[in-house]
Amino acid sequence: MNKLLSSITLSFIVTGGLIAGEITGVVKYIGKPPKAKRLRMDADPVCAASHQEAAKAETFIVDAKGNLANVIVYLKGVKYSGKTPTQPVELDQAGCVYSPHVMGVMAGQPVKILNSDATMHNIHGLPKVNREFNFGMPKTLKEKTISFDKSEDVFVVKCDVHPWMKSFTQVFDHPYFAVTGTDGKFSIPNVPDGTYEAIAWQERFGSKRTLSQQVTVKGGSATLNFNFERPKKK
Amino acid sequence: MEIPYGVKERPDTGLNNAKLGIWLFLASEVMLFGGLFSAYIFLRTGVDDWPMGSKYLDVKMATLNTLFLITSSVTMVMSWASLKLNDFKKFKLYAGSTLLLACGFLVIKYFEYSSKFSYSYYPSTDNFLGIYFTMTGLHVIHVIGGIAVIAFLLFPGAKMWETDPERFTSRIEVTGLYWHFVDLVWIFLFPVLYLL
Amino acid sequence: MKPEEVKHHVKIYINVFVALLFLTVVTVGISYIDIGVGPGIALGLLVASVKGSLVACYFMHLIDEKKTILWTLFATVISFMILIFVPLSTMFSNAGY
Amino acid sequence: MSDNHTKETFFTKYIWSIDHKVIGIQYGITALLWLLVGFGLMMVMRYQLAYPDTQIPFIGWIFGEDKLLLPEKYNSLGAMHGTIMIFLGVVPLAFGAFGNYLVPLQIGAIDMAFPRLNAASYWTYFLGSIIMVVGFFVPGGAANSGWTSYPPLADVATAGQTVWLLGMVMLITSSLLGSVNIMVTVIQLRAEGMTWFRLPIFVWTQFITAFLLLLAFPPLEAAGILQLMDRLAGTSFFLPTGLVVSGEVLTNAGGGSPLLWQHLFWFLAHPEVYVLILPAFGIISEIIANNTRKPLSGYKSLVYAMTFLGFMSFVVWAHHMYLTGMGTTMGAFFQTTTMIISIPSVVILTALLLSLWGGSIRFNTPMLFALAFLPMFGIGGLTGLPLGLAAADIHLHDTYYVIGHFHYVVAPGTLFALFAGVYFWFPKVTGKSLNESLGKLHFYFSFIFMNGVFMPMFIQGLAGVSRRLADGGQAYAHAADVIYLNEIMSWSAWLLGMAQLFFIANVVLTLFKARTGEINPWNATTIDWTETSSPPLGHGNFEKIPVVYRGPYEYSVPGSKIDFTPQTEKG
Repeated sequence: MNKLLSSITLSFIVTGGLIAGEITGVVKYIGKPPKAKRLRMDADPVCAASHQEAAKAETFIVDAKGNLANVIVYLKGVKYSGKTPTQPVELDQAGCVYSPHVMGVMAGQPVKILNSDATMHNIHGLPKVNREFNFGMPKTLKEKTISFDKSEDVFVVKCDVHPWMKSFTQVFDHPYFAVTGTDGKFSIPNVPDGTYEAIAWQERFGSKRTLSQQVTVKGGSATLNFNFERPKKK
Repeated sequence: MEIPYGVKERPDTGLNNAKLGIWLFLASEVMLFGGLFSAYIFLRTGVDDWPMGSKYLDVKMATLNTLFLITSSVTMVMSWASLKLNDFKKFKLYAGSTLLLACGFLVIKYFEYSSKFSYSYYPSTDNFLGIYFTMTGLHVIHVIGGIAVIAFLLFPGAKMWETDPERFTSRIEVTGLYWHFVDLVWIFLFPVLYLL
Repeated sequence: MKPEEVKHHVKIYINVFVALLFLTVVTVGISYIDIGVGPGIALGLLVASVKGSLVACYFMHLIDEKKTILWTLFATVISFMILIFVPLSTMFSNAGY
Repeated sequence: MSDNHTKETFFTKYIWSIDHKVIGIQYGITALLWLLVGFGLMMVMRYQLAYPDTQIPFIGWIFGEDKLLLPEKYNSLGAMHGTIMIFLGVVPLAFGAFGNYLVPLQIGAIDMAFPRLNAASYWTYFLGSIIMVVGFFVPGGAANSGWTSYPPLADVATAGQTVWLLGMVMLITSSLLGSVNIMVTVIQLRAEGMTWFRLPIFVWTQFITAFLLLLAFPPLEAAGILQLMDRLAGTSFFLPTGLVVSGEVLTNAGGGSPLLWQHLFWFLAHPEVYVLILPAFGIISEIIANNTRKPLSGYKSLVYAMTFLGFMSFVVWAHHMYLTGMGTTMGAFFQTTTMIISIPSVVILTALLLSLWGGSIRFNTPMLFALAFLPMFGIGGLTGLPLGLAAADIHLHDTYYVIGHFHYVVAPGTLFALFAGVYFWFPKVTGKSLNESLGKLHFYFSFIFMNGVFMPMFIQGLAGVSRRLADGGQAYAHAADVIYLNEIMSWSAWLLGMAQLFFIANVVLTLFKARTGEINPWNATTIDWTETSSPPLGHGNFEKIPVVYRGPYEYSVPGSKIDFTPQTEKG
């Protein structure tokens, strides 16, 4: 591991980030997908009224072809000394669900939390390393910006008013991460050449059952696919 | 102008201010420890598996400490009696031994606490240890307070014996009342925490 | 207080001291005899109360104290009892909590 | 004391003074300032309630860029409003200020029994109050679990709660020192002839109050220590096994009980109600006797009723806890005791009311406040009856009805009594009388707006609007019919604030006036009025220690030339 790290650092120093490539790929789920549960929003009429069709839980979004959404794919143990983007990441509370449902952010990067609903939300983040945050956003408070100091594995961000509202955030100290879309695709741009350990995290599988793979970036691009499988029953 | 009945007793109540004051203070102390005892009983009856004190605690050390405190209580009251008999030397002897015994109590308590910590027994381990550390901790604070007062009266404060012996005797009596109370609390803490 | 009285008191102190030592041994002794938790607690508290009364009555001179103090302590004991037993009884009066 | 021989500097005379009069004044000024702060917090909260989630005008910048009073800050303000009003405002004013200043004067003592302890009590209180508000500056803001600090919420709350507990420990210590002092003073330092049944009612109330504080406060100190242990040492005294916080099971050992806190807390906090109200009874009694120019009706009944009230207050506390699943047996017990304790309250109120009968009443400002106290406290007391019965309490628990009830007892009740006391004894303390016209303006506006604030609360509460809602019930359909009252209450509150300007102006203007030199402007009988007005600061209240020959309220004695006979008059 140490060797790997040093080689990465070395390659990074040698290349100086000049030769950078893109990692692309698809995350799939093999097996019969579970049915998404309906969210009961009757507790707050404002929430219920904001959905024409009943809103469904976003814990496991997979299409007919097995493309799995909301998977965080990232490189592990990468040293990065470049700039932190000042462009904020947005976390919206709209229709009493969080969008995005899963997100990555760099330490120090601003996170803009929006309230697009005409009701009150109380956003409550439960990080262990960073400082916990917990504040109310009445309907008149449309946005608030926060940031995280340190990198940290996935933690829950939830709403204390609406118990079904839940989202996940991971904080990185480098920019090499992506979240899959509904087509299961992701892309991590600007990765310097080298060999890395890549991790894929999905909500249902949790932090104990992440997938991991070696990926080598050479000459500007690399492909990386992950397949989550339904765990065998014991 | 002197505030009346500081040392001399008021005829109709038969008390001086200091003695009445310390008794009222002790009444509030009874309620303070009463609150903790109430908490102890409430917590203990609220769960099915309350551990026996001897599971965690060292009865031998605590017995020794009980002896220390009882003896210190006797020497305290003897020191007051010596003043009443006008025997200042004996007073010094008795009050000094009270001080030593009190310090001995603290030393043993220190060993007790550190042996708990060495077994990773902390207040957070369970509610028995929690209430044990809270109650004995508060008691230890009272012991330290007593030591401070006795030490003051034994050394810098003892000069008053020359100038105002009656007031000095009254001070010793009041300190004694406080000290006996500290002893009394321990008399209950010992079986409640260690034996039952 | 006259010197003779004080000397008489000193004798009492010594006696009380001996009694306290004896009762301490008794308390520890009881805890080694297996008589069940309930009786054990009752007996242990009884002995502790006797010891406590000895200290209060003789070392703290409550036995011949003025009535102002006795009344104050009486009120204190009553509120102490309320503080100990009433919360407890609320717990026993509801099954299942 | 030997201090008289050493030279007095400004500091020893006014700041580190051990004279009960200076300490009383220190208590008074500090407590009045805290009342103003607590009231300020409430005025901000009322803005949020009347106009939810809109920017706070004028002072919005305090609450950050968005100028909104967010729910978590609303919670902080709510908890701190209660804490400041009760523990930093009313009790120190009623017990610390009035008690310290008047008790030695009324019993004919040269000072409190323990002057140094007295100073220590004030400074502990001062330090505790500072610690309390330091909470506003720690991460997460001041304590936000309500003034009752119920666990498990308070156990897992932000750092402000720890600061609250530390402040509380200081305040309790201060109260204990004060109460020991008052009790010893009353028992030991009564002047010759001042027998127990010649004591003014005010001294009696202070004595009983001291007794309540002495025995009821320590259990809360114990509870505070336990909660501090929970928060700092990781114990689980108040945390049950398997408690889920923020979706995760706590890793604490568990086995604790949140109910334990409620028992220990209300063991103090119910007697605390009588700590708030008894000194008010005392002040009112003095003023009514003085301004009706006739003896109080039923002096002994008053004394016995107050003593009984004091004792009973120790066995009613669980009527705050009917909804904790206490069981019907204990519920019945506490309902009974609660009904019993209303009897002495009624005796007291009736005695005071009867005292008006046949009197030649002088309607001056203190008397107006005193007269208003009677019906206001009556409303507060009577609305308490439904809360004392478990069946009715199930509906009313934690609604605005409760808020209305206890505010009627404390705000138009105790606070009016305290204002009455300030107007009544101001000439004693300063040698200058407050302006009557400004005083009456202060009274009438306060009276109207007090009721404007608290009367609608009963209506909202009966409609089921819960307390502690940061939006004033906007989110609930059942509140829709009564939510318009929020605006009325808020405007009343702000106008009530404006009305206090009459008082502040009155005090400031009067302080600049010259002394009148009148010794006994109200023609009162008690011995606090026998010596010079505004007695010189420093030990020694009387040129000659007075000797008492008669009871405290000998007004209009048949055959006497003047309509009052001071206690010191031989006869």
